[in-house]
Amino acid sequence: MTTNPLLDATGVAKNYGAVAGLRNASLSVLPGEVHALMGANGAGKSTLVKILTGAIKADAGRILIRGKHLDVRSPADARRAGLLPVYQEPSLIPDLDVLSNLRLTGTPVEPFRAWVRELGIPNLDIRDTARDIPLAILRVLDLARALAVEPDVLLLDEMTAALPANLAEKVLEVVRRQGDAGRSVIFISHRFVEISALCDRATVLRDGSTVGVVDIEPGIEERIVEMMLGTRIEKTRVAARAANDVAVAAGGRTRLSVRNLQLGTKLNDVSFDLANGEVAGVFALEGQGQDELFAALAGSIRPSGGTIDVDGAPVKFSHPSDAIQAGIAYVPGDRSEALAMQRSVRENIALPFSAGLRKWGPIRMRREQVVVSGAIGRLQIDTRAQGEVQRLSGGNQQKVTIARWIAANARTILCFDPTRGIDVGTKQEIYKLLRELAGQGKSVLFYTSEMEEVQRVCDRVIVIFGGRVVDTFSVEEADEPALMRAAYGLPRGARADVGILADVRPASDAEAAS
Amino acid sequence: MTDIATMPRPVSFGRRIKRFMADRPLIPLIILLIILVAILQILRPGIVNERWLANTAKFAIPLAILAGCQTMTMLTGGIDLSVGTVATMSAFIMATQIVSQDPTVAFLLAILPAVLIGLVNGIGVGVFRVHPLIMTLGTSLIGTGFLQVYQRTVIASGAKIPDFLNWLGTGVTYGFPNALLLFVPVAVLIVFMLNRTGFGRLLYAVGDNERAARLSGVRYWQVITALYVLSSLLAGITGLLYIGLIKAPSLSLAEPLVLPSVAAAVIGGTSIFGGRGGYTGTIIGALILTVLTTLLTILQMPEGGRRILFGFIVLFVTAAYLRIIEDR
Amino acid sequence: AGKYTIGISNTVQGNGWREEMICAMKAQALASGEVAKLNIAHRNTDAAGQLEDIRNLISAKVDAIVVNPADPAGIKAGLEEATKAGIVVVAVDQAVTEPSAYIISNNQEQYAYLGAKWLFQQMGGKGEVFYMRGAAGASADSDRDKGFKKALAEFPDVKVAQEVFTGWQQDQAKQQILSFLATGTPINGIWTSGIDNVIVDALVEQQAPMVPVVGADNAGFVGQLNTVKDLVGAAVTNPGSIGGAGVTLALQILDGKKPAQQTVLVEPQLWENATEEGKAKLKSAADPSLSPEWPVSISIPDWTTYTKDQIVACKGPGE
Amino acid sequence: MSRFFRNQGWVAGLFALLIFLFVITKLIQPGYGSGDFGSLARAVLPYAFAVAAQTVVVIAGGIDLSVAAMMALTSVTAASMMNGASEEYALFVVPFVLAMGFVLGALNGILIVVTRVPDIVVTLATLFVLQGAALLVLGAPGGAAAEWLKASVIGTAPIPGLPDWADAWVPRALVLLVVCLCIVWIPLTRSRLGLSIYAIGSNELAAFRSGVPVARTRIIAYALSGLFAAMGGLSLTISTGIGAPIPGPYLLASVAAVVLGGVALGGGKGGLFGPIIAVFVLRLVRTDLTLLAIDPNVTAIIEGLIMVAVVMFGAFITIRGRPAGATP
Ligand SMILES: Nc1ncnc2c1ncn2[C@@H]1O[C@H](COP(=O)(O)OP(=O)(O)OP(=O)(O)O)[C@@H](O)[C@H]1O
Ligand SMILES: Nc1ncnc2c1ncn2[C@@H]1O[C@H](COP(=O)(O)OP(=O)(O)OP(=O)(O)O)[C@@H](O)[C@H]1O
Ligand SMILES: [Mg+2]
Ligand SMILES: [Mg+2]
Repeated sequence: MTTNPLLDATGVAKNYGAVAGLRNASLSVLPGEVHALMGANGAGKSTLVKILTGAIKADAGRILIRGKHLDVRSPADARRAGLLPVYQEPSLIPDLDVLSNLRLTGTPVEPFRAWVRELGIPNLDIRDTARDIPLAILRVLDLARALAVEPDVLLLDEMTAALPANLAEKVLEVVRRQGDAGRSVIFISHRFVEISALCDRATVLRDGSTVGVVDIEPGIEERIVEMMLGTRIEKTRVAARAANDVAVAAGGRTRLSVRNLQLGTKLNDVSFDLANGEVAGVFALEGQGQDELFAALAGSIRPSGGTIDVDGAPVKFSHPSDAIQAGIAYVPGDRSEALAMQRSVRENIALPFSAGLRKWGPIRMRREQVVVSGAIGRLQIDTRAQGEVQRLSGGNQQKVTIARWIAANARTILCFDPTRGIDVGTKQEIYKLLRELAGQGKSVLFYTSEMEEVQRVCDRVIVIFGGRVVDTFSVEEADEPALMRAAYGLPRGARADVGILADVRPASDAEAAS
Repeated sequence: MTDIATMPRPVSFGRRIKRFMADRPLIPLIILLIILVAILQILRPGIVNERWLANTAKFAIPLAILAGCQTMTMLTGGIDLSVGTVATMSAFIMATQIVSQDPTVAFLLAILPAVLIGLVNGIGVGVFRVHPLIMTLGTSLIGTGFLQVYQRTVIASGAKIPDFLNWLGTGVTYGFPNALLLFVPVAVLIVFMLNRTGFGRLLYAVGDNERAARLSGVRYWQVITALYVLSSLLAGITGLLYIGLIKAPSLSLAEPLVLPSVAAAVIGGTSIFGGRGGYTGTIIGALILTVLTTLLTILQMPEGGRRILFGFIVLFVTAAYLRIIEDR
Repeated sequence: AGKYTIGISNTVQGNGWREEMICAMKAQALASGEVAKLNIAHRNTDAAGQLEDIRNLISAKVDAIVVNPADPAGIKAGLEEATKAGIVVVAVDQAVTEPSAYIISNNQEQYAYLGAKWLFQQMGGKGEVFYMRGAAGASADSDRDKGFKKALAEFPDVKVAQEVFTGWQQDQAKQQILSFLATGTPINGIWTSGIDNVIVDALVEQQAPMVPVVGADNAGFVGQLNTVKDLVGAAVTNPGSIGGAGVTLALQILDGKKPAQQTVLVEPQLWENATEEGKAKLKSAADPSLSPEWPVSISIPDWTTYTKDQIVACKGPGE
Repeated sequence: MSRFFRNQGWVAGLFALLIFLFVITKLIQPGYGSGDFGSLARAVLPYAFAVAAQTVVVIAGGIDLSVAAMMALTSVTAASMMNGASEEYALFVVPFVLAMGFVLGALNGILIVVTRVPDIVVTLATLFVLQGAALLVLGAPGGAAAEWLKASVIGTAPIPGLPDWADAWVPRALVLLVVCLCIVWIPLTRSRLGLSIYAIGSNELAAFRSGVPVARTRIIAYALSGLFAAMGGLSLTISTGIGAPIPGPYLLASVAAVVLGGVALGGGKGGLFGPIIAVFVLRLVRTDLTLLAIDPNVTAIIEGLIMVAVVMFGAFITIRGRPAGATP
């Protein structure tokens, strides 16, 4: 290679007490390259990004920037060295408005605005307080803030994970142009579509060590997955959904019946049914009322109109505990919303058992142990750091949020984007689990921001647009162009160009099989 | 480009000890306590005798129970500054009502305001979401006011310390203070409650992540209301024990215990931000503070110097303790 | 009903002595028949807070202000403003530096001197004394310290075994005495700044050798001097009823009967149980019906005219 | 406009309450005039500085329990330095004491950053240390203040262009307060440092990741708190003419006013204006209670009730005022 790497890290290690976050990671990024950083949940991707950008200190390793040994001790140092991260969690200060956030980091306002528009948010009010801005938009603002200072190396940690398809697409476009302009990007994502559409090379991490660097070319996905998962791959592979499974579900009795649900301006007249033994998908672009729909079904907010029937009997939820009483459990997409981070895995899973007034007494530890370890086993949660949930990797944390309701044996599970930021192996496990639950006669309502998941998991897809159910597809009909069109509020059959993701490249088929 | 990092580094003896202590955070605390006692013994040879131990226990017990109230409330991210007032109220009411009432009635009358204040605290914090600091401060102001108004109605009737409380507060049997009869069950109950009951779990969960608890079906206001009532109840009982120990009802009897009770819980490793901690540490924290008070009394130095020393020692103890337990 | 409005300012709340002082003020105002309304500012605060209260009382246009000063010098400005506004100012319990104010006060220095001197005599002029002071930094405490040191200077063979600040708090005092007893340090006497009954309790509980104890005339301690076996001790009067005297003085001035001097000192008395004569005094002074924190000297001859029932009822005019 | 009300609604409401209280005061005491307003301003002075000191750290996500002790220490230092010294010497004393507050405050911050002990514990420890130091400086109340300093809070400040009757309503104490606060606060809020203080209070991790030097910012916040506390200490010496080593009731008052003023205990939100208005409200309530000659014990009850009720009301309207569809 003639060009020298812009960023060159070798032998990076980081221990969190007994847990090794990174053992021996290396990463070398060339100028003008979009470099994917891949690895299963807990492989150490985020840890590496944090080390490169000075957010945490490495225990060992050598980092060269433009061939020089720079001492990057804080994000501010990294910024001066031309390294700008977008971390896995939003980094705007919640109580400051966007403008103050920009001033805080010394980001020029006009370029920022331009980038925000470019990224598909035309009408941002920069006097809005960050706390009031939805998560997906916040992620985009984080990116725009990084782009506005024209960094040499942009580090994007699961930037697209929480984004709806339309925003994700813009991000990809922008990132690719960064590469073309001679800047480097380190791109972390669990979505192969994005990797293959965008990246030049990929570094693969497994258990904290770099296990390979590959050029991205058609058909490379298989190899990457092999490297990522090592021996895990065999048992996690699962066949794509066979059409005859659908027939089984179709016979189930109606479990949940929603009629004319109304909630301010967010939900208009939403009606649908969910049967026992069914996984119903909900598909929507960002902010179409899906958050509110799930919150209403979970008892978190009270709808202003309409009815919800459970097993044929009308219910009114004034608190999540009412919904839980009716056997409806909610798994939020944001795991920090669902977990007591300083408590153990066991306590987190057993939490619902103690919720009711009558359950405040002594706990039967032995019985609890059995139930909890059953759930842990079923989700294959990595329990090495189980003393405190916050020490688990993102993916394992997500599993805990689901395990809780497996343990509590909830009859209906409302899953809001449960695979956000989860590696392929774990995703497969979750798909399998949801299908299994359905097989046991439970019902699942499943919102996802990734289209291909719909075909893998769901029996039916409900598409929401502008707070209304605009269409319902059976799984066979739910191909990506059709879903996309519906999600943009276009009637079936209409032909309109809705962006690059609509004409799916053949590569995604290969990805879908992995 | 050596990759030393991948080698498992040999663990030094110091690190091993540190890790051992970190997994058992009580041990460094106990060592600290022993060091303080040793210093005391060096300064005043012979002081550490049976009588001194009993006296230390007597004074540590009320502090430890109030610190238990703080531990529980701090686990939920709260604090209960009304414990001093509540303890004082129940003590004062007991001492004045016993003159004319049946002991059971006097006891009920003494405990009633405690429960009421706890209830108001709980509703304020749990339902109206008032910050616990402000809420409990407010109710303690209100309580003090009521107590002063009440005091004027009983000046003429005098006060008396019931024999039983006297026995409980100051008595010693076979070298063991009788107060242990109250304290041991209370301590066991609190420890059991925090570790092995649903309610205890909820205290931690609510303090760690209230939204997560809510999504798991926990009704915040129920937990908080029960918690503050329990805390006040314990404070009320402490007041009764304390009046048996001090034997002089005054309107500010237990006020001086409030800040030390918070300090004891913090020294014992309970996080003021919620979700982390436990009661056994708190008990040792209370003992440490009590021994420290004695130590400073014994030291012949100006009052100013003593306070400075007290401040530094509290800071040093907490810092050292944190240092030891933090990197597990 | 009377014709005057009297303002009262006090900066310590929840302490038996101060409560008695307030009740004495109310009872005297009622008994005099000259007061229409009392305006009481009574809370825990410092000199700056007392300045605020005094100025509020000026705003309320009272005729006289009776004040127990948080500090002799610290409220000078407020008292000066009051005098300028034509308000009669009387300081009780402690002196103030404002020259226009009248002062009727317990003699704190004398209080300590009297008790300490008696104690050192009981100790035979030699030995170790446990010196339990009040709140560090309070002016009454430093006045008493002067008296104590004066007595100490007269007895060169008496040594201070240990000096502690009780903060005028009973729990603290009790813990201190118990810790001290546990050290086994021999002592020959205890002087306390009015936190006395817990000390006797501690001696009894620990079955420690009884040593002479000097305290104040609090009901609890006076009772103990009469009843506790082997206890030799003395109560020095520090009447909270000085408050009533302050009201009387203020009314006299309002009625045009100015006293000859700006300052009237109420001299403390010492009641001891070492002599038969002293015992008799103590017997007659004892009052088990009072709260143990209240001083038994609930009235001051020539200065207060209320009855015991009136001060105990603690009701002012119009209540 | 709606954003203004969302952000400033609480302060606006508080201001309305203050106006309302003035009207009430005038009704109770028709003679209430400019001189009485001057008294109010002087009474507000130490509280206002204490609350400013508390506000800075609370916005930065901390709490400072040593505010009152810091005021005591700076007050006795100033008073003992000026005792028997010439009038000009005070010109040196004032900056010296302010610098001392700043440095001691910074020390608080450094201890928090270095020991990583929770701020509430560190400042509790420094509370004792500063109190002890104050006792060493002056064992009993005493000292003096320069005459020109005392004069700076007495009387009114003529402002050119204003008619005399209006001048009468501009007490010097108020001018002093406004000038001292604005000199520090206005440049602060316009600087990146000010933003950083809000940022670390709002979300420390996000602030760190945004490149904010978290440790340095925290130290500066505490240093500013120390500076304001020193101003408070000086104002005590100036208004009483002495220094008193025992801290006044400024700690709890400052916390209460901070919360009443709409600054969230937890950090990141609010400003200085609200808490200052809250101080005026609380002082004026006391004036009214004195004017009405309410039983002093009932006064304690009323003050407690007001504190609790206002905060409960605030909580109530925030719960009610949430836009439909938001998760509570
Ligand atoms: N603060 C921490 N304390 C202890 N262990 C940690 C901490 N942060 C991360 N780890 C551990 O370090 C390992 C790597 O975590 P990291 O977050 O880098 O994974 P990741 O590759 O980003 O995973 P994901 O795709 O799930 O986000 C995990 O085993 C995790 O449990
Ligand atoms: N403390 C616990 N430890 C372990 N598992 C538990 C515990 N409590 C409940 N479970 C499990 O959760 C599921 C539901 O149990 P639970 O007893 O709460 O049922 P329930 O029908 O809601 O009871 P009830 O009607 O009496 O409230 C069961 O599978 C049970 O095994
Ligand atoms: Mg990650
Ligand atoms: Mg993902």
